[in-house]
Amino acid sequence: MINAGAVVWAEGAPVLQEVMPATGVFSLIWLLIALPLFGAAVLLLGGRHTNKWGPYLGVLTVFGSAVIAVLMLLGLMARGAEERSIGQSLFTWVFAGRFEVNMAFQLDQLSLVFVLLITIVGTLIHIYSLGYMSHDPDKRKFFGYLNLFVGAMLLLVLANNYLLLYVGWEGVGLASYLLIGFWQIKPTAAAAAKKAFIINRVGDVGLSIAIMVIFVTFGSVTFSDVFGQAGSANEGTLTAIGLLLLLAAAGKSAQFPLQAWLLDAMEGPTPVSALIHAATMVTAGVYLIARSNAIYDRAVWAATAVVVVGLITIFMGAIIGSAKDDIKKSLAGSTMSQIGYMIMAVGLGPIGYVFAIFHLLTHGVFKAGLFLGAGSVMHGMKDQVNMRRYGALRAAMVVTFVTFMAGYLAIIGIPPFSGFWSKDEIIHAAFERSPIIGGLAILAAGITGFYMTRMVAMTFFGKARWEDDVHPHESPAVMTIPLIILAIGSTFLGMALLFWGNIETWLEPVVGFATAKSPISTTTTIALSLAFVIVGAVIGWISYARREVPIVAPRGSWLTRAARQDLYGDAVNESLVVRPSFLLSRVLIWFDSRVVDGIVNGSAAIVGGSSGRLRRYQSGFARSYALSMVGGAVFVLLALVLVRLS
Amino acid sequence: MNPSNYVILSAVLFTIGAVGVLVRRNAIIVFMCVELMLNAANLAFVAFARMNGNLDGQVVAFFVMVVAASEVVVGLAIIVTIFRTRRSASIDEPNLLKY
Amino acid sequence: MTAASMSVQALVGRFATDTPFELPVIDYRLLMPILIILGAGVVSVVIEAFAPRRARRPLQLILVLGSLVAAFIAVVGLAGTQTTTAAGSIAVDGPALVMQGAILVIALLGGLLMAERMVDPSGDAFAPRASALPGSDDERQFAARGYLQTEVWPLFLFAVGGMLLFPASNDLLIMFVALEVMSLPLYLLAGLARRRRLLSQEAAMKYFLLGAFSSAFFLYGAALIYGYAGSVDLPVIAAQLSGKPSESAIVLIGLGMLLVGLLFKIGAVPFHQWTPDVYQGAPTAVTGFMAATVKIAAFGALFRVLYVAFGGMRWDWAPMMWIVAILTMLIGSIIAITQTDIKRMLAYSSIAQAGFILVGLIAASPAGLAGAMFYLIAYGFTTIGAFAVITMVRDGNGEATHLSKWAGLGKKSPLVATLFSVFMLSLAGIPLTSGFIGKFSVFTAAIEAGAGWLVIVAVVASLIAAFFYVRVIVLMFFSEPNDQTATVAIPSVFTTIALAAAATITIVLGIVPQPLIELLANADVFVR
Amino acid sequence: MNTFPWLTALGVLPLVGSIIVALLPKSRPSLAKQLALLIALATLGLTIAMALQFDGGSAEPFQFTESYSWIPAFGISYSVGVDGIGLVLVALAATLVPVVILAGWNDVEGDSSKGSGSVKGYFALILVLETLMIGVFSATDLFLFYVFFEAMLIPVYFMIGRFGGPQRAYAAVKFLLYSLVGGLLMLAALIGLYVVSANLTGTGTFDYLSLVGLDIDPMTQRLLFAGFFIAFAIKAPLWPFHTWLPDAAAQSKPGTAVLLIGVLDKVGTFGMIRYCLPIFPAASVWYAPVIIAMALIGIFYGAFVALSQQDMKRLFAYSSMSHFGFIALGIFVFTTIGESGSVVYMVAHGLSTAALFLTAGFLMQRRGGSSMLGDYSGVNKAAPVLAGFFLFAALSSLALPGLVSFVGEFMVLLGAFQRYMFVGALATLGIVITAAYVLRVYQKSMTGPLASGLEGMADLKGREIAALVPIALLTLVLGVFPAPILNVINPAVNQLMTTIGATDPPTTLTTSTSAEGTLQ
Amino acid sequence: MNGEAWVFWISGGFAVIGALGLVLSRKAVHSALWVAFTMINLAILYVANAAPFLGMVQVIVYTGAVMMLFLFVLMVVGVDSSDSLIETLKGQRLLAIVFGLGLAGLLVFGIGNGLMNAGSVGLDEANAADGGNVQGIARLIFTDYLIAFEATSALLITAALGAMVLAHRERWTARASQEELSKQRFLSGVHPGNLPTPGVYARHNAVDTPALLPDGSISLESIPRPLEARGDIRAIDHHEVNEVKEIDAP
Repeated sequence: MINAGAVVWAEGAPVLQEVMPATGVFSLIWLLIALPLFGAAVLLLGGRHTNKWGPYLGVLTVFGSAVIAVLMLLGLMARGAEERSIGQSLFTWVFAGRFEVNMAFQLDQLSLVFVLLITIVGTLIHIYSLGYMSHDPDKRKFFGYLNLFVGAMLLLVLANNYLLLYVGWEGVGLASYLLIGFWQIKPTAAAAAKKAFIINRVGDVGLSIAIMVIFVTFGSVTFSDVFGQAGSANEGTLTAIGLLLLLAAAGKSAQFPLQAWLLDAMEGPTPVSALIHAATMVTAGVYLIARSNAIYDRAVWAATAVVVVGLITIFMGAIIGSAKDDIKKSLAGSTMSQIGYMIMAVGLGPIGYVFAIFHLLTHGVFKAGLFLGAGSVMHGMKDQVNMRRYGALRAAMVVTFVTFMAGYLAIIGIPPFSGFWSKDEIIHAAFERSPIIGGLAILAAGITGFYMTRMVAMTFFGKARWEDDVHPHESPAVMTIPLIILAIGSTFLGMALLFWGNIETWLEPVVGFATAKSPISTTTTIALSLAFVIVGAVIGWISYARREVPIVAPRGSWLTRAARQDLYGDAVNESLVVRPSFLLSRVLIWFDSRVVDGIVNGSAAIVGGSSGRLRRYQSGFARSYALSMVGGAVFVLLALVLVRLS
Repeated sequence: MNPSNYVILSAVLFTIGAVGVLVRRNAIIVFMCVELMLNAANLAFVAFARMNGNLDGQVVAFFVMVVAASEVVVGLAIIVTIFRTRRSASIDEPNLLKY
Repeated sequence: MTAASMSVQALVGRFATDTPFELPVIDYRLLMPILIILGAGVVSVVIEAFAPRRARRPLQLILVLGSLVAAFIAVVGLAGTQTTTAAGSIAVDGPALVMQGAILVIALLGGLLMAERMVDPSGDAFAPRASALPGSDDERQFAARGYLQTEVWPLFLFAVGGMLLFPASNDLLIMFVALEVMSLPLYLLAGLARRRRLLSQEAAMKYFLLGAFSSAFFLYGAALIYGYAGSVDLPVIAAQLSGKPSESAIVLIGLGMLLVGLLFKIGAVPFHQWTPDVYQGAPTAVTGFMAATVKIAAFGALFRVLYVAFGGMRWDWAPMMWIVAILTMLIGSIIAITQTDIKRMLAYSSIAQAGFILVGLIAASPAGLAGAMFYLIAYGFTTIGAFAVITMVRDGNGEATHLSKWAGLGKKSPLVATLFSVFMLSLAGIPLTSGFIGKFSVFTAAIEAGAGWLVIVAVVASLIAAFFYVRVIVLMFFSEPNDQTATVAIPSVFTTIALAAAATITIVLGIVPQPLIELLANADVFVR
Repeated sequence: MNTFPWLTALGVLPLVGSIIVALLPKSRPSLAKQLALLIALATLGLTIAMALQFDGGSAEPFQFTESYSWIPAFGISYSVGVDGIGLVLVALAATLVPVVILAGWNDVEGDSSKGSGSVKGYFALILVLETLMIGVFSATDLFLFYVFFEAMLIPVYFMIGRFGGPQRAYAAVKFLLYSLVGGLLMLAALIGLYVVSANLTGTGTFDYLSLVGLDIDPMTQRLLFAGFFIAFAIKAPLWPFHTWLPDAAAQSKPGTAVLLIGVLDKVGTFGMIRYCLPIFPAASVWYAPVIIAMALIGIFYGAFVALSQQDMKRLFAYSSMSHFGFIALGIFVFTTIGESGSVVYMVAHGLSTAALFLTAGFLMQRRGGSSMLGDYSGVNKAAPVLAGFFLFAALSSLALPGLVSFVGEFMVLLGAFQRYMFVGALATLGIVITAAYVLRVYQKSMTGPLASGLEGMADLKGREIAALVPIALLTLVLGVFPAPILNVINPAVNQLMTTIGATDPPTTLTTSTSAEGTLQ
Repeated sequence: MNGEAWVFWISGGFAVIGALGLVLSRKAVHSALWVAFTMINLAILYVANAAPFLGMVQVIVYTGAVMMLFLFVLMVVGVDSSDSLIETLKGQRLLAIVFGLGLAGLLVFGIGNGLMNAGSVGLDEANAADGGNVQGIARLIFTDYLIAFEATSALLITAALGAMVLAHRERWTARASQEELSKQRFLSGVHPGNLPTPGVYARHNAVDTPALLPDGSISLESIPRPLEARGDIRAIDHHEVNEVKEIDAP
């Protein structure tokens, strides 16, 4: 079906860049990470004293990083294309035998775009949170965690080796855990947080083992060493590494089969969903695969697996997004689906990397906008998340509505909104690989049109289905300004990156680039996808804007019901993993106390019991003592004689 | 006459004495059985002295008699003490110390 | 020249026909320790006979302690001697002197314990008049008037004299006589307890009857060996064994019977059953004294018999001793676990300890001998210390030997409980105590001799044994005192010195064992 | 090198302190505490001073060596000295003791009404234990090591038995007997080794460096190895020799548990790395498959038992068992990374155990000592600082990257993977279950609505925070910058690898042949 | 069979019979006599074995002294005390016989194996060396076995001491003299003489009939206490008393 073997990717692969020493503004790479971490440390350790100014410190530190990032962007742009990979090594971190890992960073074109995304979107979301969380008593902690997240995420993308990347990787997982469970008093939130962490750990196992394979194979885990030698490794090893990294990516990016945590993760505050579970952290998987392009380019089967996982997730996310009534969960489904696109794209090789990153950036902006918009809606609706209780909000929240629409148009891919450019490129590239992949991608784009329209229709159009005590109102400026900025981004970022920023050439030295030789032309792709999107949108509009939306959800088809159950992801986990584990645990507890300890206590009891029996022979009768002496004498004599005879 | 017959005889007497210790309950009889065993040993010593052609065995037997005499004194004193306390010379009766 | 000696000369002259009657050359200096003690015993009897009642106790104490010290000095003076005397019947060699020295020091501590009269408000550890019927009016009268049975002192001295002679005896006759000289006073002493006299008398009777029974075996064995070798001299026996290989069965049977007698004295399974009853019934001071010293003396004799006379037959007796050692270690340890009386528990423990020492014996090497001697000394001091503590732990009815009365003692009297714990840990063989070095030395010798599996068994047995030692500590420290808990009587200087010495030696030998090890290493060869 | 007897001074200081503390009048419990803390801190200071003198690049196998003849008859000497491995473990002990004293400030006091042991007794025992711990890690004479190894049992035995939960006597006896099983087997093996050395060299010795490199025949090696290893496996504890640990941990005071699991049990793994491997290299290789299997079973067994365990202290005990599986795994794969990782893991585990048990102890103290998970919920609401430290401890326990436990765990796994891919990969799966049970504890106790009975629960006080902060700080700093310990551990590990004649497997790219490095 | 064989078989047989008698007699005295019999036979065997001195000592020390001691003690304990021959310890007798046979078997095997072919040197030479059996023994006792000889003195002292400690029944109070006893008796206030005998009348002669005092009342002291306690005192028939008085009247 998908003919992987036929593809030859040698062309378009990047030539390894020489790493330049960090000078000038680039010597501040460490500060990028340290600033937010410093903020986190102050906020988390400072206690109540920082309640007042702490959140602002949080914003400032992230903003500071953003400023440095922008300065670095300017610095990189000022350099020649071959001088844009900059390394900074602080000290040797872990070392033993041949194993040596430095606390070292690598700033290149790929990391920089991530740094920019993280710091800028991060700043916006921090600002937004000032308003969103203004009444929360634990606001300080929230900002501390957010800062921790930003720091960890920056570490993830700036690390120059896999092990340090792993630190960021789990660091963001920790931040995600803390933030999902921010309202710990709700047992659901705490459970969701734990679930996210544990499922992520499964992915982390993949990353761990991948690092081990890499070390065993290449003798180093530093990117430059690994990629430099990737050509001489055999394909089997590379495939193994690729698949393991895919497992890691699937965990972090909520891809099939480790997708189940993302929907529950919506228990966290909305800015968290926007920053972590939409814009940045969940795209770490894409970064990982894109970063490891040197491996995937030589491990075609691994790349194919990436494509398949991506495709499956695109549809799972889309289907779930179409069925959820909870606005955040619907958006989460959409996120899964969109990341599925990116994952699929990075699986396509040099024709896809750039566009995956491109889509990642645009998606980061518009999905953040959408989430923040949803947060704004919730803010005005007394934290109601059920879209069946919304409707006709466009008048009550004008700014939110307008900005949300920008995001909407971007995600469904209407030109010239940014999502159009990025998604379309991916679909186009997919066709080069296989018409089936391309076709499926286009079909999914149609579903995107449907569910996003459904969301918009249920939220902003139709009749008001509000609860009685709800008085929708627009959010304060501190929340709307980020919305506006993100809306602008949703609108123009695609064009800006593509036409002004030349993203292909920018990224090419890192991930390589090859123009897709699609069997169908670009125009055809655009036309087809637009057609599907519009059909989807129309169906959505008809079903949810024209028709009355029942407050209580109808039973729906089996697919709807399955989608509401997250396509039974939890049920599968529960019956295949969780319940057997706890059963095993209980069996082992029994085994430990009865069998293992039983043997110990049993042997003690045997000794004690034989003591009780043996002492009865000490009967107190002198004659029986004499008898045992005579018996002993017979024994002694016999033993002596027998030994002599033998 | 092979002197080893005496030794066999002594073995028989020794064994009878030993069995007597095991089966009799009267402490005095038990003690007499022990004396019989000592006598058996003496017989063996005397017989061996003759076989070996030196007098050491006879000397030993002589000493054994002395030792046995002292032992008898001490033993009977103990038995009498017990008897006075318990009005019984059975060695099964003092049976408080056990297990 | 006195008239008496003249007449002796005359007698000798009349009987001497062909060969002149030559008196043997006896170097009395070599016999000095034994002679001092036995002589003191005789003086002690004279004191009993002629000194006024009030003066007896102080005189006896001075005599006993003085003679023990003097004898010890004499032993020290003999250090390095390696010879026989009295026509070869007494060996004065390293092992003998070491054992004699140890016996004397421990006997000194035992004597101090026996002299104690503070812990029991009614007097010392012994019946005021042993001949008075238990519970009779006479007995009460004697007790009320504070009468003391000072005859225990000559008995004690004779017992010590026998013990000194036992490990030094170089022929089977001396050994037999020494055995009896050692045992007879002990049979008597065992029956003289002030309290629980029925138990005490029962102990004496059992000890006596079984002891006499075992010495009959010893004697018959000696007879057979004499029959084989034509001599009771140990070196002669050894020479004969290497000289004529025929007639072996009689030697085997003789050796076996001999061993029955000796194994009985050390309390090896299956000849051990007297031990718990006697240890429990005898006055605690006597138990402590004899548990420590009899074991040393009897092991000395056992070593001498097996090494000097039957060293060449090692491959005959070793397998049997393996089995005896294993049974002794295991059965002693196992039965001790369920004991509820502390003295009885220590009795079974002493059985187990005998098993461990047998491990050293089986090594059949100088190292084994040295190790076993170390073990014996360590065990001796630890044991007498433990029994010293028992004499002090009392309730209204005298010594509180039931374990339940020891519950919470650690809270009530931490110092005494700690001392007792030290003794228990030493017996269990925990490092930094003498017991550990003892086990270590013995096991080392055994492994060197290729008895690794025996050591494994010994290790298992030590583990089982550790359980009941530790149980006492648990009881003392980890339970709360209740109204059943015994109290610790404040002892006089006698017990205090004994206890302090025992504890000090237990710890010092655990931490700086080198001097003693060195001493033993220079004294690990029997004279032949 | 200077000639100051660092290690002896280090050992004597707490010993003298304990005697002074024990002699203080019973009526002045707070004086005893203050003095104990002072001495512990002084010891720590001395340790730091010594550690600064340590020369990581020295070619000498041991530094700060002292040697005095002790029992020459058996070739026994009082010889001490540390290599990097010993140094970090001595430092660990010296660090945890003041922490435990500070944390256990009031642990014993509350019980004195119930007639338990005295306050000064507890602190005196801790100091005695410190002496023995320092001794056991710095002995370079096997006999001396054994003496410390066994003598350590006594203070711990009393610490469990006199100051603990209702079943403490049972737990103490179980602990002691279990340890004695191992100790006595080791004694037999130790003597065997001595005899072997006597046979091979003419004079028996217990000197470590003389015993290393003896050409012992393989069968003997196996026997002796077994004796040592079982002792260490019980102490560590490895599956299936572990059942004393849950009881001991559950019945003892948190401070006791910290010293027991955090430091004392390290003697087991330390012993494997210091004694089993270099002295019996052939036997180590021969047994390695069995031990690795035991370690793997232990990793999962402990983790799974912890997964639905209701008693927190037992849970932590089982989690430790799982962690010890990792440490043993690292040791028996014979790779530089694995060995180094194991040592780092030991330090890390000491710190994380301390954090876990102390925090849990503070928590339990606030609810009448109950350790049942079901009694707690929503603590975060009432005591956020406590919850924060608890979470930190939990994360340290699950080896979050950035913390020192991660460095250790990853190195162990990498070392294992380097030698046996399948084993390394399988063991890596353990990190998922670890996360599951650790977070389950946190979720059950700290999140959700506040459990009834916990209203008005006090948050951590200054003293308690002061006890926890150093641990947390060390965990974090060494996680980010482990060089201070790696710098001293690595030379020792390299020496070890040379001694046992093992080489790391080469990277697959550089050789076309078998990826197995040599073990002999 | 030569003379010695006759002696051996007769005396040896008697010795065994005596030994069996010791073990099998119910009465302790019989056992003692049996063992004495055995010892005398052993003495004969000693003499037959060229140990005339020992034979004499055997008779004097053992049969004469030791056995007499036994008999004395038997008197103390009770001459006719006899064991019931029913065994109370389970399996004791069976095991005793089994072990006894085993022991005997091993001894006989060992001796037989070792000695059957051994010749006998005889003591003629040894005796001759010192001029006789007694001289020879004496020489050995005072030379080779001097220390043993000295040590036995300790044994004898111990024995004497032990007997004294245990059996010498010291009394707290000195035994009172007859004078003291009679004084004590009269001073105690108790009726010093015999108690009145029960009433002995012509028609009745029974212990339950009280004696009559001169005043005609009855003397309670004249009847045994238990009867009094039981109330089994025969009532006085005053009619009969009067009758007797009449008869008695002058």
